[in-house]
Amino acid sequence: MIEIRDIHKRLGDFSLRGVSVAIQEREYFVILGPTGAGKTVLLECIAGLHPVDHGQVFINGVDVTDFPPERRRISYVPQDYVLFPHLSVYENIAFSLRLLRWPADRIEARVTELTDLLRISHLLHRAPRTLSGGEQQRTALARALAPQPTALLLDEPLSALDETTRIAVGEELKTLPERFGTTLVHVCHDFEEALRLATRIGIIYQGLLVQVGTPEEVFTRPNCRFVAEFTRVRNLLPVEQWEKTAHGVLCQIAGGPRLLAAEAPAWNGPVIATIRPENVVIKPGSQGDASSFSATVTDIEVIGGAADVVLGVGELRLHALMTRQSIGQAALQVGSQVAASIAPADVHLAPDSFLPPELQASEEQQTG
Amino acid sequence: MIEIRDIHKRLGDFSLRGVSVAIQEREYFVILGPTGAGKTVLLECIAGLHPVDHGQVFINGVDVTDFPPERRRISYVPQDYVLFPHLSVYENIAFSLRLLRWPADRIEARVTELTDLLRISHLLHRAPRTLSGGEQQRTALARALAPQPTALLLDEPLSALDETTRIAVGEELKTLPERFGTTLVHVCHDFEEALRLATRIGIIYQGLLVQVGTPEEVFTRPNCRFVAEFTRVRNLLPVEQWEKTAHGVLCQIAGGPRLLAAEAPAWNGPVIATIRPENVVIKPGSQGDASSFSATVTDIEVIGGAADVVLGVGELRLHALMTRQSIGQAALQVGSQVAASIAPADVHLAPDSFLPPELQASEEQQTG
Amino acid sequence: MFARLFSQNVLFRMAVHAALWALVLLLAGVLLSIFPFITWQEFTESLRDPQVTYSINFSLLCVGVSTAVSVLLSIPAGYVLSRYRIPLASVVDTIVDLPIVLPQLIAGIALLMFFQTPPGVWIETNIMEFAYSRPGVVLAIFFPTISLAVRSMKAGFDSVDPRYEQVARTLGCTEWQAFRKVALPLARNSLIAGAVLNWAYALGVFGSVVMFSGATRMKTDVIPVAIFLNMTTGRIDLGLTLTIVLLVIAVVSLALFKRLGGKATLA
Amino acid sequence: MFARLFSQNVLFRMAVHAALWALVLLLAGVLLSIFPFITWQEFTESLRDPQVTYSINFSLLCVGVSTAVSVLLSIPAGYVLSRYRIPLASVVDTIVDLPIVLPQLIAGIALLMFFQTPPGVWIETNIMEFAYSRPGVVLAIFFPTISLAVRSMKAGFDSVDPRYEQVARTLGCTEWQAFRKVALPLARNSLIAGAVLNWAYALGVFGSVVMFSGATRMKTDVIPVAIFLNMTTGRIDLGLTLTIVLLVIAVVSLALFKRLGGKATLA
Repeated sequence: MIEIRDIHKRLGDFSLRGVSVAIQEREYFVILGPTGAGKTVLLECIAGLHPVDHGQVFINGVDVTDFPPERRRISYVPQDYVLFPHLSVYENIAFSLRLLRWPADRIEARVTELTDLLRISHLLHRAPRTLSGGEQQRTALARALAPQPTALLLDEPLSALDETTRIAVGEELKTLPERFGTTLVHVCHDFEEALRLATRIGIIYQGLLVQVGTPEEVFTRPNCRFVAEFTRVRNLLPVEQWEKTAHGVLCQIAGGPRLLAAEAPAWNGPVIATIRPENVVIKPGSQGDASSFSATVTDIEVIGGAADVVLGVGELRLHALMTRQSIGQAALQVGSQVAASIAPADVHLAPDSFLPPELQASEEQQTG
Repeated sequence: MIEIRDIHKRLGDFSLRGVSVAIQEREYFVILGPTGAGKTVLLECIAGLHPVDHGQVFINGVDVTDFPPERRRISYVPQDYVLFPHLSVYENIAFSLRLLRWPADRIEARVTELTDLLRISHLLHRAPRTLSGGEQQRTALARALAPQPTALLLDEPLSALDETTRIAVGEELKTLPERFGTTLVHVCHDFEEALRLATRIGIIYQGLLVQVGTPEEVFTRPNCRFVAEFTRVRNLLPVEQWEKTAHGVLCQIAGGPRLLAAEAPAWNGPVIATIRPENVVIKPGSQGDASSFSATVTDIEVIGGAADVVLGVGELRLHALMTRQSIGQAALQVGSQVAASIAPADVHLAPDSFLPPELQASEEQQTG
Repeated sequence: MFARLFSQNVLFRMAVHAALWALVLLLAGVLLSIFPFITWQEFTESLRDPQVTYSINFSLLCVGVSTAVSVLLSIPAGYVLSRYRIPLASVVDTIVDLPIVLPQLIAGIALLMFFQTPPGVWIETNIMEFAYSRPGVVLAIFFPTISLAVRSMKAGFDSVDPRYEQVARTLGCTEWQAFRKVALPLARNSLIAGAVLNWAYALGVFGSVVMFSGATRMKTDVIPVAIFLNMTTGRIDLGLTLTIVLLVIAVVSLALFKRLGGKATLA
Repeated sequence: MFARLFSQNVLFRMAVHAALWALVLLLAGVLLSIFPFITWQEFTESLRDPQVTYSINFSLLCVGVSTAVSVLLSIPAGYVLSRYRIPLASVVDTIVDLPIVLPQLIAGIALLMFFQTPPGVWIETNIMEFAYSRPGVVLAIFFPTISLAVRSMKAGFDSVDPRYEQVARTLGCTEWQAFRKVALPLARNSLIAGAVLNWAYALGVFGSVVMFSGATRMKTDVIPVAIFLNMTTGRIDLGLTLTIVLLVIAVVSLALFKRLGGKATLA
């Protein structure tokens, strides 16, 4: 288990400002955030490559804050793999084992085991520069896994690969925690990549850890505007007032309809309703049931197989995502009258602030 | 109009191998391809920054192959804008006009006009390094537009911007041909970006122009496996044999069902059927109409709001894209029996070769 | 065990840092030992000695001319090396850099020999005498210093991304305009730094002047030559005064060079 | 109009290239004018002259020792400058680089003065005599050449991405192991190149040897000193022979340095 407590670190333009998180054993934890958020700095602080300005790092319960990297048993795979160019694939993988003074036959057995599992046993005597991107990636993984580290830190492991390899390597990464009994911490900036791979996601922005949760949680229950926008929730509707009723939480959207939400917000201040466009259900015709409201189609933008259908509800603009096919079936066009509905479970009430209220305060302190 | 004929150019690791294309006036032409395909080299050859090894470039009918860049009236906006750091925003935009020896008042009028249209008139006296990414982008556009060029060449104009700015700037770029009467050539590697912006797309791979067409054409009628994979057609089904019938082209998929395609392939060799996952229509239950075939759900992978539903039809695996919601409505789960159908217009028959047969020949010559 | 590993890293750092600091202390200590051997009064008096003033003035003149010529030649030469592919690039590179490695003495001998070849003789009889004469001092200074100038100007242009000029070209600049309006202003500080370094380095040229122009008092005695003459003839106060002048100029110029972000890369 | 613009670019290119080629021809022409003044027979005979063989052997000895010490010191010093933040970095940088700009003469004078200070006198009486003696020649050569060695070793380590060492650390290396197993082998060629350059440069040191060790025949006459003595006493054939030896060594070493991908950046 890796636990970090209130880590602060300034490094050039990047900084971490009080990051705390506990990553469980055999977890696939993705640190997600835009460029410049401080993701790589966080990885490097966990690996021990930089002393932290403040805070502590625990590995399996031991405070390793003052340990040099070679004492932490945490392997680091940088974005471009950084294979040792003067060593063969075999020697790259055996590197850490030679440092541990393993006998030659044990080293060979371990390298064989790893290269068989990662399907690179035909490359053992090649020089790293002659390998393809995917092969380099697998060699770097084998090298990192060789000493049986507590955790593997991967910095944007897929971004240097081309589209086709990326998906295959992603599938492979996903299986690592189980196959090698290791914890994975994976840094990336691509939301869909995180969704596909993570067991939990930590979203980081400007050195602050904004939200931590399962992909499902982050995806459906963003805790602030930033997370909602970053995960491409397109409908952020200001809530004028809300009250608990027998059927759920009844919200009056400013300049729009009343919606029913399943859960009340956990916070007392102003609230927005976040609704993913794929959860807006549209039926042609203005007649709907009690839970629906009528709307007018004001724009349809087809992007590939999907379409962004913009609905006008009073002054409000609501985005719905539909497949092209279902638009055709419903014969929707600009000006169509429709009945739109949103299931209460798909209406999430989040604080109406850019960052979560508790972080917003420290943010303002910082910049003010 | 920009016309290039059979351009060959080697530059370091990148090369162009016989690229020909005609770009119409006021077109928004996107050159799309993976990293290393030679996209930037192509732009730089059009701009005249490198002499070509072979071939010709015509601008408005004039052969400019031997013209230096300053004679071509084509502006170039590199990926990171390359604003002149020693000049203010105003002087950056006025740069080309001073070279043309415009009188001061005309220069001022032109700069005012451009900066008003691009909403950067409040930045005129700032130094470029103090601007945000989006502001730098707009300044670079104003500078490029100032001398009223025949065409604007944009190299990955959105890739240095963050997610939110990217969409806004993209919307703005889209309006440039109309507002400024200029032709746009935009290089990018992101398929969805190309779909959203282009009037036509040219797909380039390893220095070869693989397919040129409207987004619709490229998206629905790839001319080879590479284009199909690059545009994320997930179903590439080998066709055993096909014949024209009264209802369309009847295809026997190898190890799978018979499908009806709207159009016969234009080529005589082996053929694959390319079917986008969003066009696979699934109905629960094994009873379908004549045009459907029965299948078993073998896997459902939920990614965000959408899900990849894998169907087993005999030995064949077929990917269908559905919204989570419709999966719920149809109560699909692994093992469900379903009836799947694909409209004939959504079944496209392409040559079963990695690149189009006519290019494949030159490719093999090259490497053989 | 933790302590052992920890201290291994500390020991390694101490060892490599010790090498650097030993070097720094050695250099600083040796250079500073000049100062105790001359008083402020001796120093200021020596500065008024006519031999000293002659050599300072003559040095400034010769070095001024040499630096001006070096800058005028090395800016275009550095630009070519930075921007264009040239035929025989590795040969040209080696020739241009040679004077950095070559003993200055050899530069002086080569000049001496050159003016005994037919073209050299023609120049001496029809244009100007160089060997053992005052104008020759400029040549003797120019020859061993031009490489460093070319290298620092090339490094200056290397620090300017050529895409600035490419964009300028698409905006209507000819190559000359792109050079003058973009490359030159963007490289300005580095180019000034290069000129400063060249000037300071030229002030110290000794071997080639001694060989090519001789060490004649009140004639060809630039500062280093005057130092040599004074030290070997026992006028230690005059010698040390000029030594200190050169030392201060070298320190200040080098610091200025670094402050201006100058660079000179031999590669 | 097209022709005018076209020719403007051609004219500009011609002008800047002309500056470079003028320089190359000037340097090559002047250096080559040494050769007509000595025949092959004179050259081979001179090489057998005992004074010539003494100076070559003595040079190789002194330069060998100086280069060995320089390499041993400059590898750790260059590594520190490349990898660690140090206090007073800009002052250290300036001091380390000073001998490149400083006239060699001043290095010699500073050494001379140092051995008249109390610590210097103590060393001369209790350990070894340096001034005007053979061991002093090693010091006189070491002093002005160490900077270039440090600069080229630093450039060698700069060319190795520090992330190789970071990854090695996470794989279990102490700092010393990361240095020995990763940084050193990856920088190897550059370090060899730096040693070669330092050796060639050390062979040419003249001013500081003349000042600190004197120019005594068959005693302190390393090659440049021997050249000076022979040229000024009229033994032109011996002088030119040694000149050619140094010139060839400089050209070959510089070419080797470049071939090995060596670099030395003054910045």
